[in-house]
Amino acid sequence: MAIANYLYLSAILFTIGAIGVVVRRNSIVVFMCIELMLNAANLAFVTFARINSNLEGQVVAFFTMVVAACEVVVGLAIIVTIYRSRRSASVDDASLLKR
Amino acid sequence: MLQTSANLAWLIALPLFSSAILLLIGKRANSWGHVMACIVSASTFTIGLVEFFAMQSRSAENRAVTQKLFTWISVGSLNVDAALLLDQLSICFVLLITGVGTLIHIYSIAYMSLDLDRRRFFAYLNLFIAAMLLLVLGDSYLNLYVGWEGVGLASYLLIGFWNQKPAYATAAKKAFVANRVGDAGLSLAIMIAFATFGDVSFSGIKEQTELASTTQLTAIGLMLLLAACGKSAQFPLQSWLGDAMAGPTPVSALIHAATMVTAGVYLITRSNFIFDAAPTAQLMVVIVGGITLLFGAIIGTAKDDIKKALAASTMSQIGYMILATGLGPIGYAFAIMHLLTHGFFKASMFLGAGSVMHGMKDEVNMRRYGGIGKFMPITALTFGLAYLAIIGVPPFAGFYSKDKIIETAFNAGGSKGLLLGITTLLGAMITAFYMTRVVLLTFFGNERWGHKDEPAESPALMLIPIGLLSVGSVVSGFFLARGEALVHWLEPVVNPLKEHHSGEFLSPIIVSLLTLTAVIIGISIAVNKYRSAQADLAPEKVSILTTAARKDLFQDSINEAAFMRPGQSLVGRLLKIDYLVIDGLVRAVGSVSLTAANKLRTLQNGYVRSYALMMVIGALALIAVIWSVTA
Amino acid sequence: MLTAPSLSYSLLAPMLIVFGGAVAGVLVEAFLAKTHRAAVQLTISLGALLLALQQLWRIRDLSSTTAAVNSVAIDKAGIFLQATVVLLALVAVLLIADQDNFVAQASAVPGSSEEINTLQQKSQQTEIFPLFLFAVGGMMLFPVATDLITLFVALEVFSLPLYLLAGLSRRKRLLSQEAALKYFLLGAYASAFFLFGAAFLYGYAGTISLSGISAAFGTANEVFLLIGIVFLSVGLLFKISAVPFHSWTPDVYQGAPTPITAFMAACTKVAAFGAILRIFYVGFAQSQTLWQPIITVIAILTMIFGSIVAITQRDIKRMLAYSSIAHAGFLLSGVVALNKDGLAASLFYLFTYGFTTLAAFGIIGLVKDSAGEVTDLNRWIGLGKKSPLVAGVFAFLLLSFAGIPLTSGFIAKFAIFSAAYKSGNIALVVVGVLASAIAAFFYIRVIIMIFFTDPVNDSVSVIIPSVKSRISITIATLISIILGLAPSLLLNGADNFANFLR
Amino acid sequence: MSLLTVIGVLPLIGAIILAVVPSKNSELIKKFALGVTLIVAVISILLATGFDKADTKMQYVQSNSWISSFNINYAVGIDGISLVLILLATILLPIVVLATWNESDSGRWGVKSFYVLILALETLMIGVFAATDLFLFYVFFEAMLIPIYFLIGGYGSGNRSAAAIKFLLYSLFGGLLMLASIIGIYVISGNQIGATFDLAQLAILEIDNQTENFLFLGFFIAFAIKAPLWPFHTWLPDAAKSATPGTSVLLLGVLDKVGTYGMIRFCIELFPDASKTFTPLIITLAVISIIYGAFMAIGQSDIKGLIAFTSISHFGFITMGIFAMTSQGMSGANLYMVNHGFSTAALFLIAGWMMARRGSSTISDFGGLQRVTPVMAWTFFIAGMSGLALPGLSSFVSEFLVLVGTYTRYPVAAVIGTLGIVLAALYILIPVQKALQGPTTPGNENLKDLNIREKIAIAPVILVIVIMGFYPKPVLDVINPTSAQVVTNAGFTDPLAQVSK
Repeated sequence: MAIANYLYLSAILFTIGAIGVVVRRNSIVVFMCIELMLNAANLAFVTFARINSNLEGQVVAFFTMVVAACEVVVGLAIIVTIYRSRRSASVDDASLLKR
Repeated sequence: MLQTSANLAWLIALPLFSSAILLLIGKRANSWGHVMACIVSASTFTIGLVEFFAMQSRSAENRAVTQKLFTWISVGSLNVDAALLLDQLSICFVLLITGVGTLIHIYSIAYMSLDLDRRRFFAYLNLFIAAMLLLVLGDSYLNLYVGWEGVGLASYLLIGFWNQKPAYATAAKKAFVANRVGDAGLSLAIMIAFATFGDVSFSGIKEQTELASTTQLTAIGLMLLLAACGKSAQFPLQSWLGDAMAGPTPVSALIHAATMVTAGVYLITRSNFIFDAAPTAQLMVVIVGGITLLFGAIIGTAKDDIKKALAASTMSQIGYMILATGLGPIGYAFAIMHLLTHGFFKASMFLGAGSVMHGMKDEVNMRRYGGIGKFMPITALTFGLAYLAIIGVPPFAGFYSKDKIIETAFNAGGSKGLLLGITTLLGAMITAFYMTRVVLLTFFGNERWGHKDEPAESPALMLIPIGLLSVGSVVSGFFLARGEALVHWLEPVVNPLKEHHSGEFLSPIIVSLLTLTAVIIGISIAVNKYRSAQADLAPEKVSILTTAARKDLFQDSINEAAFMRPGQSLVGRLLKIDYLVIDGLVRAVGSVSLTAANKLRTLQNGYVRSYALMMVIGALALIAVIWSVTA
Repeated sequence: MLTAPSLSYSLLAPMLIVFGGAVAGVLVEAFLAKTHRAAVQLTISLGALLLALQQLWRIRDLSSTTAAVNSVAIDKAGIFLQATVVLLALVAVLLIADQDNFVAQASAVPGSSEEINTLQQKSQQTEIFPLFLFAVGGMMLFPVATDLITLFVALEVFSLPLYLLAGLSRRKRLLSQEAALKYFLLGAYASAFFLFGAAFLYGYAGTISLSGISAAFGTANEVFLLIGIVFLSVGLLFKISAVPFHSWTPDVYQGAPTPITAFMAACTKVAAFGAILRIFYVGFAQSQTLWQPIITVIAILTMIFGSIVAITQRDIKRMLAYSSIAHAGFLLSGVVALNKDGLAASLFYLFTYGFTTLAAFGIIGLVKDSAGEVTDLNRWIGLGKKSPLVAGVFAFLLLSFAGIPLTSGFIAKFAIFSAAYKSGNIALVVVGVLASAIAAFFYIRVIIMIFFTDPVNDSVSVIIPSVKSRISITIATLISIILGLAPSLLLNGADNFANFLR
Repeated sequence: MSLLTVIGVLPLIGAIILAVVPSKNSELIKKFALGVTLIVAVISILLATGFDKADTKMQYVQSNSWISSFNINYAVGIDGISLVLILLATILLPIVVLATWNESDSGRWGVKSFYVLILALETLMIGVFAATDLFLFYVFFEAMLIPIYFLIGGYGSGNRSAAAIKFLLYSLFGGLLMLASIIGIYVISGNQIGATFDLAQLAILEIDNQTENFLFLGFFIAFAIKAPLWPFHTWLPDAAKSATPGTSVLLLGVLDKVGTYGMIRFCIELFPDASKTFTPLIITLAVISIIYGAFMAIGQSDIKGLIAFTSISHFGFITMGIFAMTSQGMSGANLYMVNHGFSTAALFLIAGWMMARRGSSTISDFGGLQRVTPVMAWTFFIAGMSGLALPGLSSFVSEFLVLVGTYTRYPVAAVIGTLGIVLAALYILIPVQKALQGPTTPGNENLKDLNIREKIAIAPVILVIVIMGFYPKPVLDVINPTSAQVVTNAGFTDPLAQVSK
């Protein structure tokens, strides 16, 4: 299988994530979409590491995973707090700040 | 190099300081202000006389004297000194202004004795004397211009002396504005002269006249004519003079008869070197003079207000002078001669009219007069002498001066000469008619004033000046014309003898006879019409011509239709445009920004998802842009 | 044999100290009695920052690209930016120390009895201090990071605490939480873009170091470079609130607790612009023809959009948010300029803008009624009469934002526009001055409301600030004033420090 | 330290003392302000006596580095043009302070702030004319807006805050365009001779035509707004109507002169070629201003609006004179700036007293003042006569010089401009008739005439108007060499007389 296909896959995953953020209302799902995008980037890193025959990309992938984990911690904390205040996880409900 | 004299500045400084003192000190000077003003005026007359005799004692070429006061404006090649020039021409004016002026000062003491603001009146009179002397003494157009506008200011102040009456205030404003149109002409003339010659002094321009093209000289000449029209109430800027009679009568006598209004004649005579080389401008001068002399005369026939009738007459007489100045070198001297004699008889008549008004409780309507002669004999007598002078009965002053103009007009040559001659002749006839009308309505016929108080003769303080002036109206013409005294006197200034008597069309005798005939016709018509007529009321059914004359030949209507109303509507429109269009554009910038802001704000709708969408679109747009730029 | 990577701790000391302080703060939060926490936390924060500042002063003339195995470049500009962040943080921490603004217990549901209890017991949690220090640490790392992964990590290190801090307002908690959610979701979204871009840059150059990317120019697949630049830029432009990645800014500025807004507005700009400058000056300098046009367009859009939309704002914090968007546009001119003057101007601009912003938000925090801060502009009417000094200072700060001469904002604008002009971007200068004209309008509108409109009967008043706030606002204002009158004090420094190691 | 710096800094020190010393005694504050401005006026006269008229170079120069990284200096110096404008400012200020003694009492922030602002403004006014460093000039130019803005907005009347903001935004807009140009020329200097803001050095730059045109426009629009020239004028009537009379005097009398001053000092001296290119356009705008301002003035019912529009007409004359590029036009324009300053000051101050007494600024609310309040009426009349350039009063000399100077190069413009002097008669005499003449309008019978303080304040102004009409030489001697220099440097020589001796 041509290595370029991994890149295409990465792009597709990233696109799905990006679109998901725009179309989904549930904040958890939106958040998962962002994680998907991060992982798409990871995939791209790893693929490029392969293409470039060096390890830097793979190292990056590990870093990314750690960072993503941190993000989950912070993100869920925020989402949960909001859910407790509002009894809703819909991102559309949080739209008091505008104009 | 001209001789210098240290006295000239005093001519102007004395009345100017006197005026300033009277205005600054205020009421405290009420008791002695008029005396000081008279003394100052008399002193200027004395200085004038001293200078005159000094001048006479010198040879013709050395008579002119100058005095440089200080450097006034000096920028680049423009160097204008505040400098005075007293030559044969200006001394005539100096004597006229200070002489008649002094008499009128004296007259005014009595005439204005009941007015609370008499001091202010004398301040204005002194101011006028100063400005008028500056006008005739300035050695350059720019210095002349200062006096030119100065007399305009004095005239404005004096016409509006009783400005608590709105109509009088309006008359004053009208006079100033009409004069300003003329002034604009004068300033343009100065600009053109400077651009052409690099100089604005009389002598500097005179030296270089031959170098300039006819076009340049014509342009200057026409602009000078415009100036003269404004100041001398010539067509088409004549309309202010009638209204100017709002001023106290001595003012009408001094400013609006004897001196200021003749400044146009002075200007053209002074600029003889320009007009002599600019035939088109000269022709225009003649045309303007001709139109105005008839215009004024016709208006004069229909006026019931004695002062306005006299004002119309003034306009007409100045028309004669202007016409004369347009007739080439010989005309200047005759114009000045008529100017001087006119100064005497018209001032005398105005003061006489003032005397009548004084006796008639300020009534000016001649239809309310009648038979005043027997109550005010001296006034009537002096008025009568001046009357004879103006209509040109020999040997009174007007005969010498007017005849010469008519003669010169006939001699202008060809059809032009004939036309001008007939015009002046016609003018003489109408003059005789309306002046006779004035005399008859005022001093003869039945008493129509409709109240019991009989008019009393005026005090001596008024009668003496009138008397002196009427003496002048009798004899001045003879002295000036004797042996062509004035013509020779002015020769160094205007070079009149070069073409004198060159092509004689009609001999002087014939002209005199023609004129006398015209005058007699005029008198007879008037006598016929007004001898026994019940003149209480102005007749209702009159010819179109009379109606037109009563309405000043529609001069005000035309001005209103042509300038005032379009001007007003322009102003109204500009006010709207300024607000709606120009400021509107500025405000539009503001409202567009506000609208844009409100529109753009809606992008910020509060939804995270749409924010994210914007980011995606932004990212895609960036890629698209780079792609299209690089590929 | 494997050798341990060598770290020059001496050069990294400033950052390490701040991170150390943050960790200490966490420990304090965990182990110290509630009553002492606030004082100790503040001491730790101040101490760490001051120490870091002292260390920065010590290393001011040193430089190295290998301080942390090629991941961090300690160079002139980096030190300047770090010092700017630390100084701003020092002033900001005094504002933050006014605990009154923060929720006592973040996890408590708004309006619940739990929340009321914690408030009554005054058992305030003080996690804001360690969070704050972590953010500062991240901000110090961001502009000195020289490889993509370090950049990403730094970005997240300073962003994640900010997301949380934004949600910690004591009053209007729903708005605050909403701000946190929006900031977090959009921030994470932008990070994903950043990372994806980083991946492609890695794919393009075969290395993640900026100098490597620069070196690879002309030898590798330009499509990767293009995608990489665009996606990386999205992440960066998001942080500096450039249009069209600005949407979070007004909402978050408005919702976040005012001291946090102050900190965020001042320091994030410095850190993010520092990183952008380094990335574009060092990493993308060769490929300027690719990105200069789009950054120019974005700069123009940003200036105009920010200036125009601010006109109709009714909330002072929101208005300053739009103003900060406009300023981001002006600052981008310095990036586009791509010359030494541009860098120096940007350094100066960031410094002065930071202090002016801190002071402005500090003052906003003082205007209160019984229910807390009042940010509705209509209720600021007549403030000039009630407290002329505060209103006068605020007006001065607004004039500085507007760039009126004799204020630091003017010198900054002048510097950055002349750099842009020098680089040939004249259009940017013209649009910049026009946008400044529009921007002047809304600053002046506020001045009118404060001074020229008669006060309505309103309970709004300026509270007497605490000593900490007073010090903070005074310092920030003084710096702003001094730099307006004698900008040389800093300009020469900015000039000397305008240098990136490649 | 140059004497110039001394007079520049003195008012500022005064302002600071006023601001710092806690005194609520408003009489004392006013006397202090008067004292400071008087001292400054006296020193500025000393400055003038030590000025070498023949020398066209900058005098009293002082240069200290201010912002070294941009090579910005505190550089000041004066030549003839700036000297007379500084004198105008320093002499008018004590007069304004004295004349508008009670103006600040009803203001928004009290008496003290008013005089702090006035004194600060004086420093800025002196600075703006003295600066020989482009950047320094710009700083003064823009900073001036702030005190004026507060003076209008805080102490004015009517729709004052709207007028203040309109003024400020208009000026800022122009100023920012100028900033773009300043940046441009600064960068160009950096490329050619090393970055500098020194005017003398900037003048020798060689700039390609297109760039020069754009840079010129940036400056010119800023100055055209300031001056103001049609169609950038709409802020002025609003500002003048809302400002206090004293502020209006400073605004129209001094501050707006920065516009015309700037045209000479910057537009022409820095961009001679572009000046040449744009001259037809500018002359056209100037002529339109003359006529338009005059017509608009005729249509005004508000006395302050009237004076504002007459000023627009007069600024048209000044601009025309400047861009005629003849020594007469240039000197005339410079003299015009001074003369207009004094005659507008007189008009505004007296109009202010009239309004304060009557409580109205509508012209038709007055009437017959000549009889009720003769001194007030007379001074107003003289000021009005100066406004219509009556010979013998100061404005005449300058207006004539402008017209004659313009005629030699642009006859058509001068001819149309001459129409302005006819319209001037209307716009002055109509209000004179309405306000001073006619029967006394009911309600005006008991108006008080000028008191001693007011007489003392107005006397010097009237005196200057009269003396400068008869003897402008001292001022012209100062102005002439510099003006001629400007014309020569711009590459022009006076047109020769069409015939030569």
